[in-house]
Amino acid sequence: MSEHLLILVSTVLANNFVLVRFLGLCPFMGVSNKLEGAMGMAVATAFVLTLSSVSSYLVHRYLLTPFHLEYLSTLSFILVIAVTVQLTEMFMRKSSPVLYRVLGIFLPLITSNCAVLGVALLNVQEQHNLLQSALYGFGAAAGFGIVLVLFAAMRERITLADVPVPFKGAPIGLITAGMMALAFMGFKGLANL
Amino acid sequence: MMPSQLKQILADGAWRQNTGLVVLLGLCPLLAVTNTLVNGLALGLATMLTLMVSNLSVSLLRGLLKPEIRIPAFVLIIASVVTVIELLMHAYFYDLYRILGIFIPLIVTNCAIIGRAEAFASRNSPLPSLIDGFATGLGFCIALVLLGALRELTGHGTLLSGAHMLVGDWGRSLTLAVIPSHPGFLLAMLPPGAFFGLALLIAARNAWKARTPAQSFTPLTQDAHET
Amino acid sequence: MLISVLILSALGIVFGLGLGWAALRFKVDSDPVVERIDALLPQTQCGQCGYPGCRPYAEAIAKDEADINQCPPGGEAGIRALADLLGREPKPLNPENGEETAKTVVLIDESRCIGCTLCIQACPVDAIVGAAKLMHTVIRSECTGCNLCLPPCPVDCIDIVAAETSPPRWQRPRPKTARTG
Amino acid sequence: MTPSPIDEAAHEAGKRIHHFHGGLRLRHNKKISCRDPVERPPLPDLLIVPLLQQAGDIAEALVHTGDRVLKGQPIGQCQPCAAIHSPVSGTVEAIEDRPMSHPSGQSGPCVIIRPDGREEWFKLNPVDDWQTAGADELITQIQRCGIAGLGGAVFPTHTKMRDGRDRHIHTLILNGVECEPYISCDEMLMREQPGKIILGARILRRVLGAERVLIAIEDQMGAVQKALIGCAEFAQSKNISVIKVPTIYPEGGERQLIQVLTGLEVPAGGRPSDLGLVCQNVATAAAVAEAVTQGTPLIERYVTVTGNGISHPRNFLALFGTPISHLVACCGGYNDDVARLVIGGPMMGYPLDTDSAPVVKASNCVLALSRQDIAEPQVEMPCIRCGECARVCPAMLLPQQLQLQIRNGLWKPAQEYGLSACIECGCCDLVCPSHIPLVDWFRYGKGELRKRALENAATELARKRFEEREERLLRLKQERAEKMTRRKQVLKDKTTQQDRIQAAIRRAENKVAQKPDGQDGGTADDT
Amino acid sequence: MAEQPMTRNFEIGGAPHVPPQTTVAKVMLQVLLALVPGVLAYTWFFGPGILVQIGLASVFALAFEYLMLRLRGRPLKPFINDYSAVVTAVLFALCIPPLAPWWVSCIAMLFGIGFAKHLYGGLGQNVFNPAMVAYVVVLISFPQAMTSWLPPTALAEHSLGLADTLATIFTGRVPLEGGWDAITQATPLDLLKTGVETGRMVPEIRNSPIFGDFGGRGWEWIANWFALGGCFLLYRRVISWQVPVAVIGSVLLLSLPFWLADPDSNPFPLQHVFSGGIVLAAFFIATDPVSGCVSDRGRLIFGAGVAIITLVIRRWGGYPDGVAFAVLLMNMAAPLIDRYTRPRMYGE
Amino acid sequence: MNSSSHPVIRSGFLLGLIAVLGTGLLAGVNELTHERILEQEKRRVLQQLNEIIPTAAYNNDLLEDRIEIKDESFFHHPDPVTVYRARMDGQPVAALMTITAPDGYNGDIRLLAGVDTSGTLLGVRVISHRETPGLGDPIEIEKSDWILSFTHKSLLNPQNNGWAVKRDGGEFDQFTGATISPRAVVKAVHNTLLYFNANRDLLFGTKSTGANRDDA
Ligand SMILES: Cc1cc2nc3c(=O)[nH]c(=O)nc-3n(C[C@H](O)[C@H](O)[C@H](O)COP(=O)(O)O)c2cc1C
Ligand SMILES: Cc1cc2nc3c(=O)[nH]c(=O)nc-3n(C[C@H](O)[C@H](O)[C@H](O)COP(=O)(O)O)c2cc1C
Ligand SMILES: Cc1cc2nc3c(=O)[nH]c(=O)nc-3n(C[C@H](O)[C@H](O)[C@H](O)COP(=O)(O)O)c2cc1C
Ligand SMILES: Cc1cc2nc3c(=O)[nH]c(=O)nc-3n(C[C@H](O)[C@H](O)[C@H](O)CO)c2cc1C
Ligand code: SF4
Ligand code: SF4
Ligand code: SF4
Ligand code: SF4
Ligand code: FES
Repeated sequence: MSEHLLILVSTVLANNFVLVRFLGLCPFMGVSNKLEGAMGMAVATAFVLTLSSVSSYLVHRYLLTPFHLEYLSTLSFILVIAVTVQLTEMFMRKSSPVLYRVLGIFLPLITSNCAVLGVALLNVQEQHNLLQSALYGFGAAAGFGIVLVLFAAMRERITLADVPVPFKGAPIGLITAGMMALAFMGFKGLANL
Repeated sequence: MMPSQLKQILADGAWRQNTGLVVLLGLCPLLAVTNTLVNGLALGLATMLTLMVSNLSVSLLRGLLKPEIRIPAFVLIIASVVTVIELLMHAYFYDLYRILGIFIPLIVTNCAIIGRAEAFASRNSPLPSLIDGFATGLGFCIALVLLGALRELTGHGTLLSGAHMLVGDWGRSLTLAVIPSHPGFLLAMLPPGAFFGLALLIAARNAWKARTPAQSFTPLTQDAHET
Repeated sequence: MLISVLILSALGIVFGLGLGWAALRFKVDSDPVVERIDALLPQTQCGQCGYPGCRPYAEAIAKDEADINQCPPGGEAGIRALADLLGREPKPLNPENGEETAKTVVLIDESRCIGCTLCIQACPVDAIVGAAKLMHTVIRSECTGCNLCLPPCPVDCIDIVAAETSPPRWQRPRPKTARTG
Repeated sequence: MTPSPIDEAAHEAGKRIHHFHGGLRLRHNKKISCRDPVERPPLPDLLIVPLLQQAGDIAEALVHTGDRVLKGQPIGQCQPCAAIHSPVSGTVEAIEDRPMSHPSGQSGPCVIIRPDGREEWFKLNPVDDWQTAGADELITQIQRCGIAGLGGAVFPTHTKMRDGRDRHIHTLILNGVECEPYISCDEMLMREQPGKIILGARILRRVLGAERVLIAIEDQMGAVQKALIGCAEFAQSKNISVIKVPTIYPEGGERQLIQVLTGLEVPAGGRPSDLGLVCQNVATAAAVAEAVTQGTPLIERYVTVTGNGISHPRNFLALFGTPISHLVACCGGYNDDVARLVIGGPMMGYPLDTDSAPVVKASNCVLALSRQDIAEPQVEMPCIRCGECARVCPAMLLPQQLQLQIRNGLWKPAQEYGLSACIECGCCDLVCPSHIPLVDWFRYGKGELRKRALENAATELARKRFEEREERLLRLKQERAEKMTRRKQVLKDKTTQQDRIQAAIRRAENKVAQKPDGQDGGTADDT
Repeated sequence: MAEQPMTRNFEIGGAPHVPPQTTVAKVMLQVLLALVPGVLAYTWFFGPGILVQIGLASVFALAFEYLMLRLRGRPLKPFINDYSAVVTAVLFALCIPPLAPWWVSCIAMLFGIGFAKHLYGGLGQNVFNPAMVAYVVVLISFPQAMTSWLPPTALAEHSLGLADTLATIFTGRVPLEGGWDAITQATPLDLLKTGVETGRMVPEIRNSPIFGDFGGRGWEWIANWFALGGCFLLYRRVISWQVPVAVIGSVLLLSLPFWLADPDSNPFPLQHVFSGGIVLAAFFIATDPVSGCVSDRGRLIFGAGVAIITLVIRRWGGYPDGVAFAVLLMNMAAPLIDRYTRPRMYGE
Repeated sequence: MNSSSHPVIRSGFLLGLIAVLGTGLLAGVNELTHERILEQEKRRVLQQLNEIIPTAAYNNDLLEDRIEIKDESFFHHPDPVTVYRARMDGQPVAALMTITAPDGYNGDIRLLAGVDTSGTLLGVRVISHRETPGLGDPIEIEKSDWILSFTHKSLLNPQNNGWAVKRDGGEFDQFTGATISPRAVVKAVHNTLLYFNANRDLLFGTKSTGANRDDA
């Protein structure tokens, strides 16, 4: 139990995927201009991430390991992910075009949100079992989502501020992200209760 | 293809549309592995190689790909290329392999690569695609190296430390202590430092660009006019 | 070696089939965005955007055929609204389409009007009334100031006048504060 | 209406004193202008009667240059708003644009009358017995006499009454609070003419079919309460109570006053009548009394002339059109250090750039402030989000956020933050440590909203008519097609004409597309 | 106009036509005033070091303020004179060890004023609390300098005079035999953390002489004086009650059950309040209007958040005290909180 | 979907094709690099071991001659300890153990300690740790040579109570502002020696359990 809690605490706070592990930064910077968009992205990613984390685990455990094909993991993982994303995209495009508009080019780019592949690979590295993989994937997504939404809210306030011209846009966004990372340093050590 | 077009592609990829500093794709490796110049350079080269190969093959296959499987196909190609590179590094640059760790396979998801495949390779003939791959990779490399240098300098006061992992033992002599007896500034090594560093680089680029007149839309706040 | 090839190609084929199926299953129908874009356009119907009216322009934007900075009557505010809706960066008005000007309406100098009905034909919003051979007048409240009626008029009896700003319509100015920060 | 808790609370009005959010205790400064009794100033040698005196449109003049007018004769009318009458008998010198004490500071059409000093009245027709007269008759009388709210908004009273009559009104609130510093005209009125106020109150009550009248006054107005109650008892009129409310600005605000008296809030976007209440200023009531019983139209009002810039502050009963300079002269002129001339109170009043402007229905106070009274132009700092503004805002808004949205032209958020609910009381502005001209921003913002509303209406109309036209053309085409099958001959010239038209349109589009401002020039030449 | 010879013209200005009641500078000065008692107590218990640090920090803060204003081309006078930079500097100085070397303040203020404040547009527009950014930056960059604390002078076998203090701060070397190890000592929170982690009992740890009745000896009194200053701010309505109440209240409420459950490995609630930065934060730091929440409900949430995160970090995290991080983390959340705690408007 | 009758089949086929090509390529490269990669892995572990015991000092295959032991009573840590046994012509020379110090400031500190048959330390190295950079990390050889102070120490040198940091009255330095990390290391090493003393024979006696080689 506590071990599972630990996985969540670690992925969400102590080793937050975006701010500490440096995974999934492109959507983090790209979809954070509007709070609504950010929320949409957070949800979509959470869905894809958990799903692909599990499915890639299954592929690895029951297809690759038995035949000693670990060297194919990257290839097969990314394939699994790409398909998951693609299905999600088509589905969303059909079901809620508005959200689709907001997320724009970023939905297909969830594929290349390295957090997704990162989770799959780390699952292997840390030798997680099925439940752990699911938790890990979900935790990563939760960490990503929370940070993304907070970030978006902050950016909405910052766009109204008198930021020095060279820093307008991306730079001040990165500075803010840096400050967030600074704050998250406080969680260091939480993971090893 | 005519040289003017060539220059166009090169300039765009390497600087004007620099993935790291302008388009802001491939941020993760850019921030994660750049605590020293050499690490940055190594990943940069790997990425460049991937870009060229993937662009080439995508543009070769571009005729056959239906929209709904385009992305998966790209990804497959890129993934194969990356894995090859990964295996090779594992075998021949073992130390680097261990330092760059998970970020080598993660080249697959470097948005820049798929972005180029989508935007350029799938619409152009092989040669330009190859060059575009090179240019973009170069641009990314530049970003990585700049940031790596900045962080290593402020963090340790050195440059090129660990070059031996790239070029063999004689590389140890390359390490130069720019600021001797640098007390060490941890922040530059830690995640916040990475973000700050990149922010400063981009801001510097903007400032530099602003000096050369270019039309830029005064941002949303109307106060910009008053101030 | 052989196994690996088999397995991965199996994966590939399965996924491919799945995707192809999904592609058919979830085919997207018409784009609702046109409505929302059109709602943001000023409906002056002046055609300065290069399209015969606001709605065609809206459709063009939705199809990514036209840029968002081609509507002078909409002006900067309009562009900003569009950029917001479409999640793009705002950009300056394209000078080729003209520049943002204060809202105007037109007046027909009734002494000179010969009642040729040409302006009536030209007006996209039926803001001109009058019958053949009788002098025409512009319904001020309905004129959008698109000026399409000017060129056809054979006797140039149509003048442009500013929309009125007398005290009841008076609009408080934006505070001119020495903004410091 | 089934009695809901709300109704009951509303019926409880005045039983208990509640309090409203925010507000400020300001220095009163009323005594200086209350020392001597109110009198009429001598006739000025010219009266300037603006044709725009209230919310609404410019009235159209009913007289022409050179006409002779009688006192109380209608000289301006406009449909939605209140009529305008001549304050004196005399001749119309001119009808021209003059400074007309409007917040815009702009000049506007005014009727310039030279009084002949004979004070001949226009034929007045009072309502012979208001106690038996029907509500409609009374309302038309009020309308004919051009009564408008004298408490600030100068909103046509008959409109309010009509609406009130159609709703279920149980309580009439007379607003004698006069919460702004310096102003004392309502207080003097209540001292000197309590009878008229009570009479007006009873008339209005009858019009509205209300049960009760509450007259709200500030707790610092001692004598007034007795006087009013006295008159009420003399008139043997039940259910008229005079209620003292604590002196907190802006308690005179309609919505705040209602909250103080009932503990209820007027629903956002709604009106007092939604609670079964109607609020009128005491002066309005007095004016109604005169209008109904004597038939005299609204041609004069109590005006406070005060401030440290005036050598001898006092109250006048001034005719509309009297130049402010004239009133000031009657107070012994300005002091040397006078710096600013304000119409209304220091909090909400608007400044005038010249004192040649006249007294109008809205001008309850002429305030001449000296250097040290007003703020020397402050350098504005950015908002530090200290929250003072929110603490004092009687409308419970977040002025800091509001200001930010307006500044950046984010109109939708501005509305969500309640821009239209701002009563422009100025409390936030006063307490802001960063000296942000908040009220100016809000007034500007409100204007923008109004403009946008108009524009949107126009846009919608245009869209509608455009689409209608499109399908009309389509229809025509089809009909023509049918005809074509039948009669070739007719077809020919029709199409040729059609071609000509199409060509014209195309020409137009090209022309416009190429040189957008070309045609202005083109027309400029031959106009 | 012949008829009215003596008309006269006036300049106009926006309503209200009344001089403003206060200024930003006055607000900040009140904050500084409220800090005085706490600072004096600090000096009393730990020697003159803190005064030197305050001086240093203020100088650097103003220097960077000036520099950034110049670079941004903004008017100098109004902003240099608003004292907000000084407030930042003082609050930062109160967080660092009294003997921290001089360059710590310099780097800290570069990040606090230069980055956290002016890159966001300067006064009033910063999302993060400049003082806390400054502190955290140096804490993670120079852990050694930032963890060498002094014991209260009462306990120190040899305490430093002003001269020695200056020497230490500017040379980085302690002019005594034994050097740093001789004069520094782990703070009460350090002892608690390391002690509990090595399985010792809280009461046992508290036997150490540096513990007083609640918090550390000395520390707890300083906290009291800060609280006094805070009450002054409350009385002057510079700060609203929500934040302090939320912070201290939540600390008490949340630490109580732990203490009841297992008093041996969890400190007494009041001890939590009186040790570390809680009181200072409750009255002066979490109340920063700029980086905090706007609405009253928002402020309650903000305060509670600070308390919770602080306790979590103290109990499970890698740092002995987490106030600074807690404040920054809540700064992060503030815009979102604001969005969902907009107060009810009149008639809504 | 402008495509003809069977877009589904077609796309499936295409993906399959690409997958096949890719896999073929990979399989090939894998074949080529497989050997060398294993080599590299081995070399790395050996390098670490040889920092403590010079290649000249032994002539058996360290990586093969290896056992796993568990003994919480000594090591206060659940993780098994891997012991590499160095032998010269079959004669035991030294045992190199990967031990874990559980009580670092930020958690586990993994160490490699080499003890010769006489019970004297050949040397100690830190394999991995999470101590605070700048405070606790001088325990690494890269940051300072504090770790070398263990070389040639044994249970008797120093005496029992000397096995502690100076602040606790022992012989080993602590770092300014950081006592926990050194304390943890000293304790762990001491335990190792105690364990070694207690079951020396067991350590060298049993034959190598070649069992789980693949977690080398
Ligand atoms: C039918 C009706 C419509 C009204 N419309 C308005 C209006 O559009 N604007 C307005 O300021 N007051 C309007 N009022 C009057 C307000 O209720 C309020 O009495 C008036 O604004 C004066 O209040 P104030 O001086 O506090 O602004 C209306 C009243 C009635 C009965
Ligand atoms: C901030 C504010 C203060 C006001 N103060 C007074 C006041 O002191 N006395 C008053 O009669 N009306 C005052 N008003 C106008 C009242 O809100 C209300 O419009 C008026 O009493 C309606 O009566 P009327 O239509 O007869 O003017 C104030 C309005 C506002 C917005
Ligand atoms: C942020 C922070 C990180 C620390 N990291 C370590 C560490 O990694 N190793 C260590 O031994 N002490 C570390 N300490 C110091 C301990 O908290 C404690 O002060 C010290 O080890 C107690 O021993 P002392 O007697 O040297 O002060 C750290 C302190 C702080 C505030
Ligand atoms: C009550 C109050 C508390 C403040 N607290 C802080 C603080 O904790 N840190 C800080 O840098 N500035 C503080 N300031 C000063 C100022 O608000 C701060 O520098 C702004 O963030 C500058 O934009 C405070 C000001 C006030 C009025
Ligand atoms: S330019 Fe603007 S207003 Fe004119 S037609 Fe095009 S969209 Fe409509
Ligand atoms: S009247 Fe002329 S300007 Fe006005 S809408 Fe019609 S065509 Fe356009
Ligand atoms: S009072 Fe002024 S500074 Fe304070 S919050 Fe309101 S607007 Fe901002
Ligand atoms: S002016 Fe508007 S915002 Fe300001 S206090 Fe008055 S009501 Fe509130
Ligand atoms: S590189 Fe990680 S998300 Fe783009």
